[in-house]
Amino acid sequence: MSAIEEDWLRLAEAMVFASSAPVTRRALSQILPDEADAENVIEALRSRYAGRGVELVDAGGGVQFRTAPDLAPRLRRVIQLSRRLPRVAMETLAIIAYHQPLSRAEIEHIRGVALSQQTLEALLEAALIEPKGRRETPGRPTTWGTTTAFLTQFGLKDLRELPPPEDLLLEPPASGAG
Amino acid sequence: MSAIEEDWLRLAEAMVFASSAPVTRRALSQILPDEADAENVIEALRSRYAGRGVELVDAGGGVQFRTAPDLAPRLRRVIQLSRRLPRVAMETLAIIAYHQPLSRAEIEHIRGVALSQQTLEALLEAALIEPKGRRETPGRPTTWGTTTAFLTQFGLKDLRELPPPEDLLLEPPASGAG
Amino acid sequence: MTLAARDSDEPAPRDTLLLRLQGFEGPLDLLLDLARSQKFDLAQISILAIIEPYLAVIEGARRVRLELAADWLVMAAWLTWLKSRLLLPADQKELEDGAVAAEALAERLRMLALMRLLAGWLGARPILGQDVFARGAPEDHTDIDRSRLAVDLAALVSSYLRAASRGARDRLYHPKPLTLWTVQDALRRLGALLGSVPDWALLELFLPEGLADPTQRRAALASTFIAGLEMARDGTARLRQNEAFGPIQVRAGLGPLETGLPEEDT
Repeated sequence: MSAIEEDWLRLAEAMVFASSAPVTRRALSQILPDEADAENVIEALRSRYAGRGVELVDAGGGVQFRTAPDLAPRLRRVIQLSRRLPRVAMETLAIIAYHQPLSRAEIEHIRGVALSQQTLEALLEAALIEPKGRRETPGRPTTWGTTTAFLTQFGLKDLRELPPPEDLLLEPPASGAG
Repeated sequence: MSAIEEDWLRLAEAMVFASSAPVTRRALSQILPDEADAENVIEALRSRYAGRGVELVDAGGGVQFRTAPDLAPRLRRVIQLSRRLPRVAMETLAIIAYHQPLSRAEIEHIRGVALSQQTLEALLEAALIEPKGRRETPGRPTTWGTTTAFLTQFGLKDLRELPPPEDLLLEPPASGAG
Repeated sequence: MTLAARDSDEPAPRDTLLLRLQGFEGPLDLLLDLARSQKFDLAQISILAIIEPYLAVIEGARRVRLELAADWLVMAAWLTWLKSRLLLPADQKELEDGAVAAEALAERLRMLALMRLLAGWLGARPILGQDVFARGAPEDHTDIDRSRLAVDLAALVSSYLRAASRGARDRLYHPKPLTLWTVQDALRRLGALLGSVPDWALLELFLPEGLADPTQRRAALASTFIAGLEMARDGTARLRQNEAFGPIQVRAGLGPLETGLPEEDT
């Protein structure tokens, strides 16, 4: 591993800063000189920003600068917020994230109620879900899955970062959380 | 003037980063504690970013982060998107290439359908065809032929490199004999 | 964190009962809430223990409003059936059926609970645009150059083929002209060759060379015969045929001046 040059750090910093979407390691490698290792540059940049008002985080298959979570209460007063998803939409999203690809009927079976057009539209409009082809069963239902925007929005590197069901059950059910 | 606290710097950094427009001193004052002087915080932030990949610059009555000017050219990516000629344009071009010089009416006769002005203009704009004088027949129609750019584009030395119609297994066109 | 917000243990007055019901998203939602309010371990939901309170809620709601949504009533009827299977089975098979059905329902409730937990887990993350913010004024360093054309010779040639074949289809029908040996052609050839032949020769020898097609051959023979007759009439050739359907022979005549009768003309 060669030493990280300041020039590489500046270049990576500028590139990630400029982008509104996560920047992949591959994209970073393309503008860095051949001898620079993108992973090392990212880590150096990450530690430089640690504890600052803006941090480097992994999300949606790349890295992105984001404001530090602890500043949220004060920033919410001055920064335009995106619309919060209603509880129903969050549940539907969780079901899709876990069981993808799955059909509308399967979502409805898990939730025990019909999926409203409104919920489907809200998730589609926020680009959190997308059609993932049709199932070759009678009726050829469309199946749904989550998008990269879903990962980005919830600060997930990839779908494997979703907690396994066993881990969720370990939390004390319904006690202190409410 | 009180000392600049790290917390103020973090907040200012996050706000300027997340804002879609330049942040004015007044707007900054509103989220900073009363004892903080916005101007001093801005200057402290500016010096922190001095020489880095991203700089704090004055813009539109406030401050904004911008990519360091020396890095911009290195970040510039040129994406070449190859445009496809529409089918109609391609057919028209092929007919002109094989039968030049010929008039619009003759192109229409060979293609069997009317030729839109749009198609002709698209070929002219791409510099693939050019007028080749007028035919001394009633109406004195303009005739069209291909350009040198056409040869370059298709990697031809000259027009004789086009495969003759016989090689394309085309029956010699009955009316084309004249 | 999601469900616990709804406390269900307070005794519900009748007029708020319906309101409470409307706060649930379907029977499964209510059942899960009942299961959790009884502090069951999620892994071991007792269906039997939640049937009674469910039926009580539905019964209470019906007293307020008769027109209760069908799915609530269907679930109530189904749970009543399930309860009878579990408590008073007619035989072993009914008991097993009931146990299987109860386990299936418990499994659905577990899955729903899990998904609630996951939704809560997702919601508790720092959400972009809610809790954390990306660059508000991103800069785009991308230039898009659309000047290049994606063309190649193959595309050009195939376009020509397409256009030409369509054009040909739309054009008027022109029958292909037959290239047959005309009488004029035969006169020219016979006149040129006959002088160099000293004696009688078969007429067929004067046909043009390389006639593979039988139609063309027969047409040429006919033309040459007519040419022979023509030349015999003005005396530049003489014809003879020794028998009917026999070979026709030809030789040079005495000249155009001698316009008498041809010697042989069958």
